[in-house]
Formats: sequence, structure tokens, C-alpha cells
Amino acid sequence: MSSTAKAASPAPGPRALPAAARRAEGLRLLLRNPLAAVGGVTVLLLALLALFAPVLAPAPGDAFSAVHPAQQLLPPGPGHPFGTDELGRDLFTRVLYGARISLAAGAVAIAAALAIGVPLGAVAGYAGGFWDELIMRFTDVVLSFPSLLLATAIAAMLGHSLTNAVAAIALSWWPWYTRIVRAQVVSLRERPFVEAARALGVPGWRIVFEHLVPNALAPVIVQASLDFGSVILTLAALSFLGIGAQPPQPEWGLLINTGRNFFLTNWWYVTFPGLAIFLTVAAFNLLGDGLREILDPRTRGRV
Amino acid sequence: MAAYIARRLLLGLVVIWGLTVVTFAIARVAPGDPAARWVGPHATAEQIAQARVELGLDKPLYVQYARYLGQLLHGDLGVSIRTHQPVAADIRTFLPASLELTVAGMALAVILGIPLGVAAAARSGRWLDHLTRLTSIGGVSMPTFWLAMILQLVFFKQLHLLPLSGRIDTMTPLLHPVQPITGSFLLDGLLEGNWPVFKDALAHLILPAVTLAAYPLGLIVRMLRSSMIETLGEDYVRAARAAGFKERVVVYRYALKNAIAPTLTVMALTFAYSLTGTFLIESVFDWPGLGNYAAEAVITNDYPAIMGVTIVVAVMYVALNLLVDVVQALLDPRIRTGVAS
Amino acid sequence: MTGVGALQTEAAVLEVRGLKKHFPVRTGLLRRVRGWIAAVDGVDLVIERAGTAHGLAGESGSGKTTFIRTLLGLTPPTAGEVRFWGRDVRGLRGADLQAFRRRVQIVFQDPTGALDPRWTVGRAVAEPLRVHRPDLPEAERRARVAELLEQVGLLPEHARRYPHELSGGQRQRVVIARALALEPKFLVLDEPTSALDVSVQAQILNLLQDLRERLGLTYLLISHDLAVIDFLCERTSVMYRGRIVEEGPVARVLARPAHPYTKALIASLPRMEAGRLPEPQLKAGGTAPAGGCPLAPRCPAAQAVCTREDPPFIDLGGGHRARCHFAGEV
Amino acid sequence: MAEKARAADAYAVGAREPLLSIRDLALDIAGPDGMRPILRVQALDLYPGEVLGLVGETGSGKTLTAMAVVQLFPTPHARITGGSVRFRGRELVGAGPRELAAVRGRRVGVIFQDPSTSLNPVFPVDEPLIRALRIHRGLSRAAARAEAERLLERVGLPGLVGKGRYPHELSGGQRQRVMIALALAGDPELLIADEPTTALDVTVQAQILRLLAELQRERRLAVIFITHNVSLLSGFADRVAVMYAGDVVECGPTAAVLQRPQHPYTQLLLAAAPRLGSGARRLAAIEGLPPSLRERPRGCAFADRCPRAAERCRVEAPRLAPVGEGGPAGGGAATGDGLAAGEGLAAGAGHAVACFFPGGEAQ
Amino acid sequence: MRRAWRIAAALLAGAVLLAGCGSGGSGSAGGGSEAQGGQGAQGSNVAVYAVTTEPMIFWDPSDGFSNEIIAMNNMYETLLRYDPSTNSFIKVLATDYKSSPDALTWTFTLRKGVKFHTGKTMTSADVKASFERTIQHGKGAAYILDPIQSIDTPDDSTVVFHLKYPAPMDLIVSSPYAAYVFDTDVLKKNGDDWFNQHHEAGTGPYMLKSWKENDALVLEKFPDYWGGWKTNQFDTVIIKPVEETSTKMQMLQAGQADVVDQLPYEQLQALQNDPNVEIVKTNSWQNLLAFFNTKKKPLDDVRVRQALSYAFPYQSVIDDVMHGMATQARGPVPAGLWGHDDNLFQYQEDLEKAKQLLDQAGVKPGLKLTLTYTSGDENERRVAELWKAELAKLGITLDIQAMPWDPQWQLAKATDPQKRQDILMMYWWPDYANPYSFLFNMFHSEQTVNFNLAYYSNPDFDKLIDDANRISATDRSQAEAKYAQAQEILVRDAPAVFIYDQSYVRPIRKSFGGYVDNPAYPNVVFFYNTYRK
Repeated sequence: MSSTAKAASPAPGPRALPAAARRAEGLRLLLRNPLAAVGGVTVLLLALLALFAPVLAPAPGDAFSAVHPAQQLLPPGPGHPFGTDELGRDLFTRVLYGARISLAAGAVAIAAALAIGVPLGAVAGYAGGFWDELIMRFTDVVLSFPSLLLATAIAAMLGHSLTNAVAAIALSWWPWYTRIVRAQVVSLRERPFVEAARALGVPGWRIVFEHLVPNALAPVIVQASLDFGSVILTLAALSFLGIGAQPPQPEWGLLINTGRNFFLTNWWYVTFPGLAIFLTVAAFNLLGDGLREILDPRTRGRV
Repeated sequence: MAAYIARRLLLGLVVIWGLTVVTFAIARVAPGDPAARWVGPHATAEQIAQARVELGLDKPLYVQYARYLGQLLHGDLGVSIRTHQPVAADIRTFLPASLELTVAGMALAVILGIPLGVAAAARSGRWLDHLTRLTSIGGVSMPTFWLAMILQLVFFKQLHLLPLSGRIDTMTPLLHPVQPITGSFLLDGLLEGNWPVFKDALAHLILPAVTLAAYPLGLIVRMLRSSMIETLGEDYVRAARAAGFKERVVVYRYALKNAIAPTLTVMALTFAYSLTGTFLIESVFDWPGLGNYAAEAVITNDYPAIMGVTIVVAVMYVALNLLVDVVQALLDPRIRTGVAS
Repeated sequence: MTGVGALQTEAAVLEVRGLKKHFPVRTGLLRRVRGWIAAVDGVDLVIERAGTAHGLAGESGSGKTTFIRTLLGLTPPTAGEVRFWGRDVRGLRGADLQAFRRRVQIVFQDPTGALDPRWTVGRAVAEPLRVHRPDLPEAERRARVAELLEQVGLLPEHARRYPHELSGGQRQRVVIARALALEPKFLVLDEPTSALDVSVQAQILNLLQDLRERLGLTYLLISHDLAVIDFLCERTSVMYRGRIVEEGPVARVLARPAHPYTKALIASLPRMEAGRLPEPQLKAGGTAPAGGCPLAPRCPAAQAVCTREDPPFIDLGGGHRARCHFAGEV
Repeated sequence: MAEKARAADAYAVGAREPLLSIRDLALDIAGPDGMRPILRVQALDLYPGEVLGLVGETGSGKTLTAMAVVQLFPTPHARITGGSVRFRGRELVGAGPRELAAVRGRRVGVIFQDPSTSLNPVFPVDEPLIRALRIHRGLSRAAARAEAERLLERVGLPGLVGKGRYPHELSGGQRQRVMIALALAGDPELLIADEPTTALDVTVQAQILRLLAELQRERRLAVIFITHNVSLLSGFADRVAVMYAGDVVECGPTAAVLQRPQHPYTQLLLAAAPRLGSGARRLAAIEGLPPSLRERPRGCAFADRCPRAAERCRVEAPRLAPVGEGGPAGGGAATGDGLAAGEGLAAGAGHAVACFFPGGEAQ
Repeated sequence: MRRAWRIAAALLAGAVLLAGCGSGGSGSAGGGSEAQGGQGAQGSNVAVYAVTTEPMIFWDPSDGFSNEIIAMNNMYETLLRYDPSTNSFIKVLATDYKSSPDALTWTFTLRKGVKFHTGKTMTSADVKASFERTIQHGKGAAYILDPIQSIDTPDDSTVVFHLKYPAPMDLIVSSPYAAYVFDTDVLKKNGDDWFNQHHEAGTGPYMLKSWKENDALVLEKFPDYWGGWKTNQFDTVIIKPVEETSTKMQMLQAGQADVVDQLPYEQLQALQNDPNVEIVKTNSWQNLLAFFNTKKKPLDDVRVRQALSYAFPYQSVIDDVMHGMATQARGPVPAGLWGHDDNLFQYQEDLEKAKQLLDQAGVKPGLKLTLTYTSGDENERRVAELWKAELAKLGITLDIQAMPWDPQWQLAKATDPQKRQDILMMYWWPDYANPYSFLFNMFHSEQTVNFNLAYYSNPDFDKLIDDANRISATDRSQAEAKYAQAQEILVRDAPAVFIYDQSYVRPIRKSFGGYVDNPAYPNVVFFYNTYRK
């Protein structure tokens, strides 16, 4: 009885970390990855800026209905770090408030796309057969539309507004998640632990929701964080085309759209909103890349 | 292999059929009365009713769809509300300019992207890698329409180096007439040895092409880098090194052929993206292409034009994916023989 | 317990008759079925007595995995039947199926894959309890988990760990603990130690030996390693290309193998004390002739008859039989 | 340092020059939290034409040790941080790409564990072979093809050249034969075989082992045969080195090590494997786990699991020292004090063990 | 690896080199005007007109009702051309005309020796056929020919129009739409759809050379033009759609365009310093209005509409949006067009008064109103945003929605008035020089909604303008009095805010001579009158 009586001692060393420490380690890994850390910190900073926009903005009214015709198109200066627009509004304020729109719209669009895409992918992957074919062929169809084009068509159809643009993005985005989740579920379905659960008599729905979906979620989260940037970019593009946010909303793409009439003469008008988009999207991309490296052991350590 | 391609083709057709259903649905759900739009602003109620019959809008939906499909099969994409030209003719007019731009942009992205992606992977973790990664993230994070303007500001306004916009100077083809062969000033100039036209067209092409290339370049570098890193960690790469092959052979011959497959898919994707990317930058560069046309159509709710462009681009995309499937099959014998699909 | 409660005590613990599992081969444009692969091709296997261990030896591609899946009702057989304690597994539904699941459990080859990486050890071990005994109070369930962990030589505090924090051997102990949670009567052991190092393998094999004695378990042990089967089992079957080619008491089969495949398997086994390299007796590759013995193209002793006629089982006495035309000869 | 150098010199005293000589090899792996020590190999020698079995369990460092010769590690983060690896007298630690290239493929051939991943899936199997023959032997294309055909025929795969056959069309055993042919293409003096049969079926394993043994004899190859299965070495390896926690704990002639193991770990390892027809009801198991490599114990790495461990074992690390000439386990000179005690190791091929209390019986 | 780098570097270098060649060779780069002065078009005797959108929408001279008038008025001609600056008619294809006293019979004498581009000489039959075809088509602006009962051709050079009711036929035949004379014979040969296949058959000074959609329309001089040619006139005219304003500005500065249809103020400002560019400013007949939904609460209350009219930042719009390129409108009929009344009441911004009116009407702060405007129109957007800021001071939230014209109009025509927008912003300009076009189209009662997007209905007003229109051909001064009366009612009822009358501001090259803007022909450049200085 020696082998059962003498209990194996818990493994020492790095493999034996409690859950909290593991999370801490994840954070540490994130911080050790310099690009990802920069991305994470920037995202955090942007979120804070957006949150405290009313406090930080020199002229909060300029984000809404205020106009100051006397201060039209002033170059960047002490009072107006980003200059003013054609109606005399402080561009710094508008860009700051634009962060609120972009971040909120991005979050809503991604959440909606996830809400559609993840369950469909889980069903397709686990059920297989007819449902799989049906869902995946439909997914193929939606994916065959270049997403910007589809979002454009939908936004054009629903009417031009920020809400509709977000809806259009969500409607053109979900298939990516369906694909990822399905692929994950299909590969997980064959994994021994799922087989083991079946052999234990665990019912199908429990397997899907307790084993498959949680395990499939990691790549989805990575993808979603990468997509956050793309969504912000698409939203800006739609607004730039005139079918997204509507004036006087200080949406970044819309600001660039308005500013393009002046960009050769008043460089600051398009430059700062564009920089804001660029920084935000890059931050999310860096963060997403970092998350992927942390969650995907294949690339881990190859910082 | 033939069966594999046939199967892919079949799936592509299914997808295209699905596309037509979606575009049909969108066109039907779209606000506004197509019949009223058809007859124009001063029409009477009877004229509208008559137009409804003429257009078959009084028929059940499935009949309308059949009719729509029939028209599509005959290359009839309807008549643009804005230009009053058949959409198919419009697309024929505008597509070549967009293709010229897209091909130039993609070529730039591929030619720069592949060596950069490989180099970054091979020097993973070193300064070149970091630099390449930052650049690629920059590429995919840059709003193209903004990049377009910034490039114009720098290269036109500040440096006076490149023309602001357009496909060619208005005067150039008048001073140096070209016979349209391909419809592309660049190619025609080249083919006819008309250097002023060629040079002018090339100068005009640079900024839009660079703008368009930024995103695909970033994507290709990123994709290739990660798939190369994965491939370089494979046993067969270690085996190739152990066999004493030169690093260049190991990387560019043995690893790249494996790693390029996922990147090809991305390239097909980005080609379609670039075509739609032209939506955003053609107007900035006043490039007389499909993107400009589509952007105008979007702003004016010109549904026939939007749907026409959508279908054409989507079909090209499906065709391109098919091509990628074939190339991948050529690259990977396992796909060819159906071991992995 | 109704379904299996009515089990016939005189019936064999496990009785497999004529079990076949064929997979379609689909090719071409429409993925039409162009042929069939017989992964399991008419297997008969009987485990008479409870508390015994039966080995099933075979190399990769012999159809072991498919056999297990069919056995456990995870995939329906193409033909044949599987009876546990006299009841056909195929007909089981609802409560009967659940009762069957409680009585028959499996330990997988790869303990890493067999555990959900996001679940703690405690949760994994408790999973069968939550499914089959949902009314068990939380405290009792936790106590039971601790008990199970101790039973397999782990500490109660391991319950808080994640699989990746454990060694391979510890993980396999967790898998065994989970399999034991419902107090099964029958364990299918699918290469339980082939992913483990020798020293760890020894721990697990000792554990399995102990558990069998203490809990009166019946084992079906699938392994490519005859030494492991020898260590743990009383009887063994040898599988080749989806069919049983030889079976009998382990000691007899190992000492006097009757089928050329079994012989080759034993000869190939490296032995520390041998002082020479193992003997490869089988030729490489070759396609099996239709209607003949599947081993014929690789068999060193193949005769003309082997390519023509499928050999029947030849009884060699003492429960030992082999499926070879020349099994009776020396 | 001086002591170490002296030890190495003493160790190197022998009738023949070793083909490969490893001394105090230190190898670390770069992790997210800095360098993690993996290997601390005191000494390992290999003589021309000799087969050395390198035995150890997962994580013992046997593959990394052998691959230090060609510096091709399974993980890109491994770095040699100290010590010496001499091949034909040339120092390879710190060698540039050019020097390593001169060794790889030409002087040293490598066979990997899993033939299904070590062959490039998108190239016909003869392609790298022909390339290797051309670059290492300077053959023309046609000559290389002919030579490839000959080589493949020798490993039991006739008629493969020019047929455009891809790895996935071959069986596991056939793929490993291709790998063997590729490893031999440069006509190397040393073959590193990293568990070349682990991924194969037993019957195929026997065939491949045979083939390797034949080729070794024909070509008078020196072989490092890495395995976790000691049984495979019987009848093949001239000498065995047993590794535990990143170091060699015992090494010596195969028969000596297998039949009279001196290190308690070796003893337990040998006893742990079930043997056909032994009739045993229990196996000797080594309880516990190998130590964390990050925080290596001060003393003997095996002390925590060792049934014979004494106070000394926990504070002082034993060094590899020769076992008394032909002496039975436990007898004679070996004290774990290593060579510092002034004891020479005859021919470097004698039986050596790193233990203060060698010999005895594990069970 | 190293080789790959070399390739990449070589490519990059090549690209830069080519870029350099490109700019050097073509001289197209360089935003500064100093490089090329007034060259460009000059040497080749080519005039380039950069316009915002594609000029060729319709090709059929009978059907055209859109941008194509820019080109058509150079390819086709009408019997007369109206000159609002002198309120007189220029004889084009007609050399003389007279009207019967009841204005029901109009006789035109045709110019002799006029040739179509097809080579055929124009006769009265062609004039008759052209008008009849346009009437028969009934598309575009054909409704302006509605008064015509029949057309007689007593001889080759005389055309007589018999009308159903009195109408100012001189104005009608001057219309930039639906009044062209063209060769109908080619259609007999080539089918009635021939024009739509991108052909023309006019008598104008320029004929079609080539056209590429969204790229360029190239016209070349018609050698047989009846007016003859002088040396400094243009041989070739290019009308090029250029959407991007920056590009237009750059083309003008680089001498690649001679005239540009419009530019935002900020760029005009920048152009003012350019010695080669001149900015020509003329009153136009285009005005901007914001229609209230008079069928919806609380805008059905005249006090609310007046209040909102008082709450409009007229001066700021003129100063800050239009930068003086417009004048505050006085009623719906623009200044410069007959029927405009200089004494009409004009609202001025007065938030106090607006507040009082709102209080009287019982409107509480918190009112939300939606305003639609045509997406892409920067001026409309800025006007809306300025108004929004003023209304915010009264506690009214203005929700601004940019919409493409089509859905904007569809929404405005929704069957349920409650579903329509509250305020709609729209421009109006006349089909031909007639105030009735403004008053009838925008404010006359309608059975089904068309352009009366205030849904205004006032029988008194309807009667006044209908009467005025009927007598306008015979007694223009009385007609003007009635129009003035009608506009007084309108301003009091305030169904719309009359925002501004726009000026046309055309930046042109100084070397582009002879250019005069004619507001009766919006955006049309009569290239025959222009020349290279």
C-alpha cells in the first residue's frame, strides 16, 4: 500500500501557483511584453480620458451644441491645443469626447457581434451535421462581403446614424466569432476531456457550456481585443463616408470628413482626430497581440 | 485535385447564390419606393403604379427574386438612380482604374511584406523584429483616408514631390495622346512607349498605392511573421538545420513554403479589403474608380449601384478565394491528395 | 439502479459479440461514400469474472480506440453487440444509460488531455458527482472529493490545483480519482501509462493493482506494452487490424504464443537482460489480401493458404486460442 | 576553477582521444522571468565508433545535452551559458555559425523523435536528401540522385527517388528511414538519435533499431542514442549514461550499468519497468518528483527521493567518480567525492557514479 | 535574407527615383503657382472647367434636368437666352420674335445658315420637331412647355407657338432645360435612344469629342458654328468632375483648371493671395430655406414658427458660414429675379421675442425638433449647427440628421405627417426665370406632397400666385404686385425660414477672359464667349 499511503507531495516550483497568483502572473507577463504593456496602458489611459472628458475638456459645450463663430479655424495654441474647427469649436474637446463615442461604440459593436456569433458557433460546432452546414454556409456568405462593404450597405439601408453604423458593424462582424468558436468547439469536441465527460454521462448542454464554451473563449477574447481596433477603424470609415455619426457628434471619422475640406490650408483639423484614431487602434492592436502571446503558448516568450 | 477544385467551385457557387439572396433582401428592405424612384420626381400615381407592374414589383417575392437572379445572370445589375446609366456599364467604366490602384497597392504590400515578415520572424525578438512589428501595427491601425491626407500634406504640400491627386494631369494625355489599349494610362503609356504619360501616371499612382498598401502590408507582415515563427519552431526546420543547410535555404525554401499558406488567405482577404479600401481613398485622391463611384452611391442611397458593386466585389472575392485554395493545394500535397482539407 | 440492478449475476461481466465498426470513406465532389474502413472487424471478447483484469494488446491502427468508444456507447457499432452484466449497451437510454455510466468508467491514455485545463482538480473530480448525485450536499461532495484524492495518493489540497500545476503522474491520479467517483465496477484503462515516464508508470501501475484488489474492480486494459499487460492482467487478447488474433491466459500467451503476430510482438519487445537487440520478425507494410489472413503479407510463416483463406480460431486448450491456420502446430 | 580544470584533465586521460567531450556544460532557458538553469553536465565523453546510450526521464536534459553538439535545441530559448563541448578537439561552445555549419550534417547527423513532424510536409522526401548530398559531398545533380537512390535503398526504401513522394504518403517507419538516410547523407562520424523509435510501434521499433545497429557497424559511426527506455540499449549501446535533473548521475559500460547499477536512481529506474514474465505483483516506484530546476537543491538532486539519502547528500553535491575496478556495487573507491579525491578514471570508459553512497540494492 | 533586403531596397529606391522623374517630367507636382504661372491650358488653347460632380447625367436634350446643362448649353442652343442683368433677351437661334397681345401666339424668326453638328442645316421643322419630341417625352423639365397647344412652321425660318393659356414664351424658350433645338433626323436613323448612347446633335459652338464617366468630358470647337471663330477662342473645352475641393484648388493654382464651380470659403481665402487667380462673385437665384412641418405640433402654431424664425442666426450664417458669399433672403424669391420684393418683411434674430412667442404658444423648454438636410452639404450642416446652438439657448434641442436627398425626400413625403421631419433644409433655384417656379413649387397647396415640404396650404396665397402667373406674360408689373402680396402672406405665416440668397463665387484663372456668370443658367460657362488672355 505504499504508493497510496504515501501521498505524493504537491509539486513545488513554478507550476504550482494558486489561481490568484496565476492571474498576477498573467498581468506580469503582460507587463513584461513591452509592446503589449504600452498598448494596455494606452487603452487604460484612453478609457480614463474618455471617462473624465467633462472634467478634462477646456470647453465641454463644444462637444455638443456650442459654436463660437468668431474663433473659426484657429491653429493650435495655448487656449486650443488642437486648434479650432470651422465653427470655432475647440478641437481638443471634440477629440476628447470622440474617445467616448469610439470606445463605447466599439464595445457595443463587439458585444453585439459576440452575442450573435458565439452561440451560433457553439451550436454549429457541437451539433454538427445539418445545423453546422447551414450556419457555416450562411457565415461564408456574410464573410464573402468585404466587411466594410457589407457594413456600408447595411448602414445605407438602415439610414445614416451612429447607432445604425454600430448595428451594421455588428451584423457584418459576428461571422468571425462564429468561425473561431466553431473551430475551437470542433477541436475541443474531440479532446479527451470532452470524451471523458461524455463517458461520465455529463449531458450535452453541460458539456457545451461548462467545457466547450469556456475553453473556446480565450481565442475569442484575443480576437475581440484585436477587433476592437478594427471596429473603431470601420466606424470611423463609415462616418468618414457620411453614413455613420451625424453632426455635431464629435466622432473622429466625422471630424476628419469635415476637416478634409480644410486639410491643405488648416492641417490641424484632420491631423489630431486621425492621430487619435491611430493611437487608439494601435493600442488595441498591441494589447491584442500581447494577449495572444500570453494566451497562446506557441508564441509565448517570443516577445 | 480536380475533385478538390470542383468541390471548392461548388461551394463558391453556393456562396454566390447566398450573396444574391442577401443583396436582394437588402434591396427590398431598403427604404423608399423603387417604382417611384424609377419614374422620377414629377410622376403621377398612375405612372408609379405602371412602373410597379413594369418592374414586376407587384409579383410575389419569389417571382421578383427569380427575375432579379435572371437579370444578374445576364449581367444586368439594374440602372443607377444617380447616374442613370446601367450599373453594369458604370462598373465596367470604373473598375479598371480601381483594379490598377488595388493591384499596385497589393503588389507593393506583397513585395515589401514577404521579406519583412520573414526577416522579422527570423530575427524574432531583435530590433529589426520590433521595428517591423511596430510598422506593421502602424499599418493596420492607420485610418487609410487619414493616411491619404497626411501623405498629401507631406509629399504634395510640404515637399512638392508628388502630385496631389487624380490619375493623370488633365493636360498630359492631350499633349501626348494615348491610344487606349488597356484603359490604364500607366500600362498604355508603357506599351506605347509614351514616357511622359507613363511617368505622369506613375507619379499619380504612388501616393494612392502607398496609402492602399499600408493596411495589407501590416497584415501580411504580421501574419507571415507569426506563421513563420511557428514554422521555424517545427521539427522539420530543425531537421533541415541539422542536415547542414544554409540558413537562407532553411528559411526561404523550407520554412517559407509552409508558412506562406495562411498568409495567402490573408492576401486574398486584403485584396478584397483593398478594393473596398478604395471607397475611402479614391475620393481623397480623386481617383476615377469604383470606390469613388460606390462612395457616391452610398451617400446618395443609390441602391442598384451599391448592390451592383457589392455583388461584383463579393464575386471577385469568392473567385480569389478559390484561386487561393488552388494555390494552396499546389503548395501543399496534403491538400492535393485530400489528407487534410 | 433499476437498469443494471436487474443484472444477471450469472452473466459475464462483459460480453462482446461480433462487434464491427466501419467508417465510410468519402471522396469526390459530393463526398459520396466510396468505401468503408473496418476499424473494428468482428471482435468477440468475454470477461467472465468480476475482479479480474483483461488485457488487450495491439499496435497503432489495430482499432483499439474505436473498440473502446464502441464499447462505452460513445459511438454506435455497425454490427454486433456489447453486453455488460448481460445487458446490451446499445439499447440503454435515460436512467439506464446513466446507471451504466456509473458502473463503467474509463481512464484515458493522455492525462493532460483528459482534464479540462480550466477546471480545478476538485471540480474535475466532483463533476461525476454533480451529474449523477446532484442532491449531494456541497460539504459531503467536498469530503468525497478529498477521500477520492487520498485514495489515489494525492492530498486534499490538490483539489485547488489546476491540471497544469501537476505532474503527469499526478494528473493521471486525478483522472483515476474521477473515474472512481461513482464507485464503478468496471474500468476501461486505455494505455493508462504510455504517456508517463517509467518511474511514474510504476507508481500508477501499483496504484491500479491496489485499487483493483481493494475495490474489486474489473479491468479491461488496453496497451501496446505486453509487459504492462503481464503485470496487471490474468487474461489477454491480441488485436491486429480490427480483429482479435489470439487470446488466453497472459502467462500462456506470453510463454507459448500461437499466432505469428503475437510472436513478433513478443520478439520485438526490448529486454534489458537480453544483451541483444530485439528481433524484428514481421516484414514492413503490404496490403492484406481480400479474403485471406490480414497478416499474410507481413507474416514470416505465411503459406499459400494464408492469402486465400481467412483462418478460423483454433482452440489450444486452457482458454487459449489463436486465429491462425498453423496455430496448432509448433 | 583550477580544481575543475584539473579534474577535466584527469578525466581526459585515456588511451584514445574522445570524439566528443563535454565538460561542465551549463545550459539555461530564457523564460518570461529570466534565465532558468536546465543543464549542469559535469562530464560526458564519446569515443569514435562508440554507441552511447543516454538515458533519462522526461526533463532530465538528455536531449539538450546531446543537441549541444550541433546547438539545435527544441526550444529557441535555450542558451549555453558555460562549460565546454569539444568535438574532434574543437571547441563548439561559442562557435560561430560557420563552424557550426561545418559540423551539422557533415560531421554530425541527427535523427529526431517524431518522423511525422521532422520531414517537411510540402517537399518530396528525396528533395532534402539530394540537396544534402550535393552540398556535403559536392555531387552533381545526377550523381546526387543516384547516391540518394542508393542510400534510400540501404535504409530499406528502394525506388523512392524522383517519384515525388511526400512524407504523408509514407508510414511512420518509412519516414524514420528517410530521416536516417538524410542524417547519413553527409557521411558523418557522429549520429545523434533522439528517441528515434519512441513514436513507432514495437514491431517497427525493432526494425529501426536493427537498421541503426547495422549502419553503425558498417560505417563505424559513433552514436548517441537518447532514450527513456533502458531496455532498448541492451545489445546496442557500448556505454550508458544515466541523466537525472540535468546531469549525468551514472555512466559506464552497458552491462555494468544495467546489471550492477550503483546510483540509487539508476537502481530504482531499472526496477521500475515491468518485465515480461517476472510475475512481480509490485513495481519499484520512485516517489516524489524531480526537483524544480529553478531552485536546484544545494546537495544531491536526488536526495529528496532517495531511500539512502543522508545528511551529507542534502548539503553537498556529489561529483561523478569512478566505481572500483570491477568491484561490486557499494564496494571500493567510489565515494562521491569525485575526482578531486585524486582518483583517475581509467580510459574514461569506466563505470562512474555521482553518489556518496553508491552500490547497494534499491530494493 | 540579405538578398531579400537588397531587392526591397532596390524597389524602394526605384519608386523614389520614379517619383522624382514623375514630378520633374510632367511638372504636375508642386502646389505653388510660381512654377508654371499661367501655362497649362494656355499653350494648347484648351479651357478646363472643374466641377464638383459628374456633368453628364442625362444625355437626351429633351430629358435633361440636371447637371448636364453645364455641358449642354455649349453643345446645344435655345432660340433665346435671357440676360437677367438687363432683363433682356439675347438672340441665339432666333433673330427676332413677337407675341400677340393676349400672349397666346408667339412667332419666332430663325437665324439662317445654322448648322447642326450632324452637318444638316437647321430649319423651322427641326425646331418644331425638337419641341414636340420634348413635349411628347414629358420627362425632366418638359412641363414648362405645358402651355404650348401647337406649333406651326409657315416657312423654313418661321416658327409659331399657339398656347393654351397666356405664358411668357420668351422666358420659356430661354430655359436651360427642355428648350434645346436639335437634329431629330439622326434619331430616325439611329433610334430614339441614340442620345443616351452618349451622342449629341446640337448646333452649339462645341461638339462632343470624348467622354469618360467621372473622368472628363471633352468638347471641341464646331468649325461650322454660325457665329464663326476668332483665334483666341478655345479649341477644346474639358469639363472635369473633381469632387475634392483641395484638388480643385490645386488645379486652379497650377493652371490645370481655368474655372472652378465652387470652393469653400477657407480655400477662397487662400486663393485671394494668388496673383494668377481672380474670384468672380455674382448673385445667384439659388436660395436656402428651412421648411417647418406645419402639419405637426407644435409647428402647426404660427407663433412657434415665427419664434423659430426669430431664433435663427441670420447674420452669423452670412458672416461665419457664407463669409459674405450670400445675403439674407427676403422672402422666397431671390434678389435679382423679377418678382422679388425689396420691401418685404425680414426676420432678424431676436431671442427675446422668440421666447415671448414661445411662451404665448405655451411651448416649454425641452422641446425636441428634428432637422434633415442633404448629406454632404457642408453649408447646410454648418447652418444647422449654428441654429442648433441658438435654439439650445431657448431650451430647444435640434436633432440634426444628414440624409441623402432621396430618403430625405421620401421621409418628407411620408403619408403620416407625424412621421415626417420637423424641419427640412433645401435649396431652390428656378427652372427658368420665373418667380412662379419658387412660389408654386414650394408653397402652393398640393394634393400629394411634392416640393411643398412645409405642407403649407393657403387658398388666398394659391389664388394670388396663380393669377399672377396667368397675367405675367401680358402685364408683368401687375403680376409682380400680386407676387408681392402673396409673399407678404407667406412671410407672416412663416412656413419656412428664408435663410439666404446665395452668391456664385467662381475662382477663375486671370488668363481666362470673357467670363460672365448668368444666374439664369446656373453653373453654366458659355465657353464661346471666353478666350485666352
